[in-house]
Amino acid sequence: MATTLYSVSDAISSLLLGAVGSIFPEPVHGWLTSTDVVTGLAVLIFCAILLVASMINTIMLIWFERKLLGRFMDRRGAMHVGYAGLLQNFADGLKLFRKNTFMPREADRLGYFTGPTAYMVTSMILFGILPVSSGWNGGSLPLSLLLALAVFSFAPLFIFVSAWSSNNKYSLLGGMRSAAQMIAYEVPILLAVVAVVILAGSFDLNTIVLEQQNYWFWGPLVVALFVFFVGMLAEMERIPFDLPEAEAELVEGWNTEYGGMLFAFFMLADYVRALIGSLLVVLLFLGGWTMPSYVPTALTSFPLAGIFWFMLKTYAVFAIFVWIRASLPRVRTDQLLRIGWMRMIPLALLSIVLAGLVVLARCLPVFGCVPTLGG
Amino acid sequence: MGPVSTPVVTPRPPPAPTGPELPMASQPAVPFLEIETLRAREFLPAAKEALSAMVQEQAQGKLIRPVFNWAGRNSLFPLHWGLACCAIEFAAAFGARWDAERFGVLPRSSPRQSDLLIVNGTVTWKVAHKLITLYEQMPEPKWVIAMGNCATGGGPFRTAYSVVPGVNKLVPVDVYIAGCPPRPEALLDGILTLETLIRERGE
Amino acid sequence: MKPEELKDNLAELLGPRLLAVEPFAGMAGRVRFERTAALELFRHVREVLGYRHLSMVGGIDWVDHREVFYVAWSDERKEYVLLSTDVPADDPHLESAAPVWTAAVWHEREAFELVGILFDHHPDLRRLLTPEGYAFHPLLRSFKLHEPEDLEVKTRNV
Amino acid sequence: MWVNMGPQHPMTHGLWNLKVRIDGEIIVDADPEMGYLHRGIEKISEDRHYNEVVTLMDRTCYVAGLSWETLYITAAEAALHIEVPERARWIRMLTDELQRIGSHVMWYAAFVQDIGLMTPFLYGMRDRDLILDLFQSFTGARMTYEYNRVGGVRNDLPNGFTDRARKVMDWLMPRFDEYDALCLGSDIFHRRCDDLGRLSATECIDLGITGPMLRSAGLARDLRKDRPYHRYDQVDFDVATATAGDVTARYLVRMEELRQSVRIVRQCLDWLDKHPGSVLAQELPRWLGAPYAPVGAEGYLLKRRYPSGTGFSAVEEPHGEAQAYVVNTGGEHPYRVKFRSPVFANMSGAKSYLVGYHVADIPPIMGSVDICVGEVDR
Repeated sequence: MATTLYSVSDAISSLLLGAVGSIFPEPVHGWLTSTDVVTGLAVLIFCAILLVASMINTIMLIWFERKLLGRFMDRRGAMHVGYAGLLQNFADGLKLFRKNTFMPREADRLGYFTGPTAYMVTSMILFGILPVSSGWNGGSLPLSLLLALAVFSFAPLFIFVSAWSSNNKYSLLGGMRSAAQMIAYEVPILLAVVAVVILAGSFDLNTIVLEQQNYWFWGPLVVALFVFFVGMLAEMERIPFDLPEAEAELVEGWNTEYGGMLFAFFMLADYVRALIGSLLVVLLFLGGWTMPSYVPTALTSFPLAGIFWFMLKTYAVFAIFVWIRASLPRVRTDQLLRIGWMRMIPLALLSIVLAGLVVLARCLPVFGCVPTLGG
Repeated sequence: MGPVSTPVVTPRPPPAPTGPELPMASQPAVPFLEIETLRAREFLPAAKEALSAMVQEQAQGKLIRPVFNWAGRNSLFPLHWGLACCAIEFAAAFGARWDAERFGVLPRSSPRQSDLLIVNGTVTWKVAHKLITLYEQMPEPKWVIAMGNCATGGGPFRTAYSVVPGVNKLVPVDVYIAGCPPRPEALLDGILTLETLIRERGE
Repeated sequence: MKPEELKDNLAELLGPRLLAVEPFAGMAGRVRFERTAALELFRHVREVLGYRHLSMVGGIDWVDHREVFYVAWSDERKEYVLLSTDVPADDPHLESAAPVWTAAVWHEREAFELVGILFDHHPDLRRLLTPEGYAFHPLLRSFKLHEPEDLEVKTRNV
Repeated sequence: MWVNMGPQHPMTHGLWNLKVRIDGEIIVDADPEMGYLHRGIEKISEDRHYNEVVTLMDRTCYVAGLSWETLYITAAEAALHIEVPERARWIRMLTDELQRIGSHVMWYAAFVQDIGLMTPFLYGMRDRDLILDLFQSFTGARMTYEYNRVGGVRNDLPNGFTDRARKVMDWLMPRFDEYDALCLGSDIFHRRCDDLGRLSATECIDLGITGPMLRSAGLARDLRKDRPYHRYDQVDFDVATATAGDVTARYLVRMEELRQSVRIVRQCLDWLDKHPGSVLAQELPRWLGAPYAPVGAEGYLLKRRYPSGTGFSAVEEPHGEAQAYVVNTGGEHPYRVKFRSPVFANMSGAKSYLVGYHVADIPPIMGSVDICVGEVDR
């Protein structure tokens, strides 16, 4: 029985409330230590822990990318702020925090300010949905995968709102491109996920990972992995598909008119989404926090081993994203859409067929097991 | 203003004279209860005093400000634009050999996201108002480096009819870098000088 | 092509409007002609003699008059030719070469703004390098540059 | 919708403004607006001694300073009727070719950035620094050299220079293959750049376009072959051409020129090893010949009369065909200096190779032109 983060925060809050409640007479004491109040506080504590952990992770991810990119480019990246530049991104964030907030003339106030904020918030919500290790999640949601993908696909709306309302032609073009691109790649991603769901028999990310204890899904579903990976590249707007921010033609794309904290929101949310994308790849195809059985138990049973392996895999996946970024040029909008609609969707459909075949093959007597469709 | 002008440090006012200190023995003995009430009574004013002192210190920029100062001077995002010859050396400074990103210097293409305007080349009257626009589009706090002789004072084109003799006629300049064009080391030195300047000014 | 051949070739076309054909280092020759013959000569040089590539159009201010010169290249002959004509300073009009050589458009815009040659029938005679509304032609001899010490005085109060 | 791209825009690589009218993402009209870097070099030259104009030449084209120095100086020598020693000619040819390598590598760095490749930009800058190190060893500067003088070059090559240069050339050749692997090896590169900014040879000639852009359209026109200056008739090299006339073809031509330049450089180094000698004409008047004479020293500012003359020179600069026209009326300053910038002509046809393509195609197309605003605006 692993200790869940949720149960940790539950224990903390019940301890706290019990201590506070003990000095009060009965009615107050009873109310303070009742399950509802404890759970409410536990959720808050849980969120705080999660927020801090995910933020630190995101900032580490930016550092990781900058250093890795530097190495690809024969240079060293950030070096002088903190050890090996570890504090560089904290400095960047704090600096952006203190820049003055402004709004371009004739920009739409509502959209200009709510766009980045909503983008940031919807990206951060995802951390609450994804499990990190066995039992380490906010609650058992039976449809957590669907929920995660639904929240993930909010982004084009807010990008488009903020691009439109910032009253700049480059922003507008970038926003339109971004919306078209994200919507186009939503479809193959969902179809690729369907293949995973068929194989796992569940929409619950916990169950999907548990199903992978024997074999990771990237083997039978390599086509789906490819589609999902490419789709994630497009969703994250990373380099072969970074047209919305295409530096060469659209100055900075949809965030051209944003500076200071709002720009920091965009920047941070981009990397939050990059982290989420890598997490999803690991969860769906690379076995989450599970390790193959031939790995010695000593390596998988130390405290927090699940989180350790999970994050290791995530960073490895992200390193592949960075590698792609360092070595590929950028495609054009029409080519991107053509790839999305005409290559990725047929491939995704093929992967569904393959998943069905795998499920059927599992019925064969040689494997000695029954299909687990529907749990 | 020279390249590295040390800011004028206003001397701290001498400590306010305090009254003659009472010797310990002459303090009146206070009953235990009185002390308790006194403390309880004086808690709020004391807290208020401490808080206001903190606020005052904050206003003088002694609490949070150093942190933000550290952040600001360590992550200077220059505007990514090239005027003339110096722009090539500006690009070389971000190349593999000099790698200005080591110091957290990362060029951004949009003036909204940058806080350092490096005027890397000759400024002509035709581009002057665009330069001012770019400078005004950058959010505060912002700094300007005049890179090279042309930006500093017109350089070899000083006498020409179309050249602004020094960008300080258009925007306030913090650091001047000599050279035609300055080597990338000189640019890095200028940026580090600016960092020192920001620390000394306590911006 | 020798300058003499060039002269013979052009003389029958232009007659007295061809002033001279001088030898010029590194070129087929320097053709001096009356400005009234401009378009005719350009057509002939491009279509008949095969100098299809216009390289350079420039103006020189000789105070009392202004000289306009064209440099063209022939791929068959592998050589340049220099065509040069004079326009009076008080009436600096010349027929534009743009209908003959498309490449002349920008070169003539530059010659217009720097030396003040007015090209007739030019498709787009705007200023190119100096700001819009700039009233001077800087490469005229009458246009003086700042002296460095003047500049010091002038700009100190800006 | 008219979109102004510039003067501050990542695409421009300098100060100019491309006004494009777009319909959706398709370009329907384009009008480059130049002059943001117009420094009046031609006017300032009229106030300077012949040798002092060389300083301006470095800044005219800041990625190919030495090519422009030799361009101007050959015209000035023709105008002043001065002969140049043989070794100086070979050194000029060597510097021209080294400069071509430096400029093309710089172009590569800027161009790949336009199509979104980040890493090769750093590789290009890294390799260009090696060339600049070579320049630095005999001129003392990285970009603004002031190396050419009327009548030759300022100083001879230092000891051991040729070996060092050979080492750099040996190092560079495999790097060019690496560049190709990073670009041509990528399917996305071909998707982006094939059939882009297409120009036929006839259109190029009509628009006055020269250099790699013209050669990529199939016309093997190179002043080094057609009208040999310096000592190009004594070295062995091929003119790089391609047929497609699109962005990929321009890329191929420039990459081939890099390899040919390395070939020429090696031949120059061999020749220079075998033929020591003077690099500056001896019979110069003091104000032209003494490179380090301080301003105001006797003879330096004397009003010397020189037989008047007009000089013309044309060189195959990295960007294309550059020409200089120097009028000497016998004074100490040139009466008029006029330059033909290849990029100026290449840019003037912007509309004809931009219309019909996408907004996203602007950076690769304009990148393939290899813009150096300094020499357009002068």
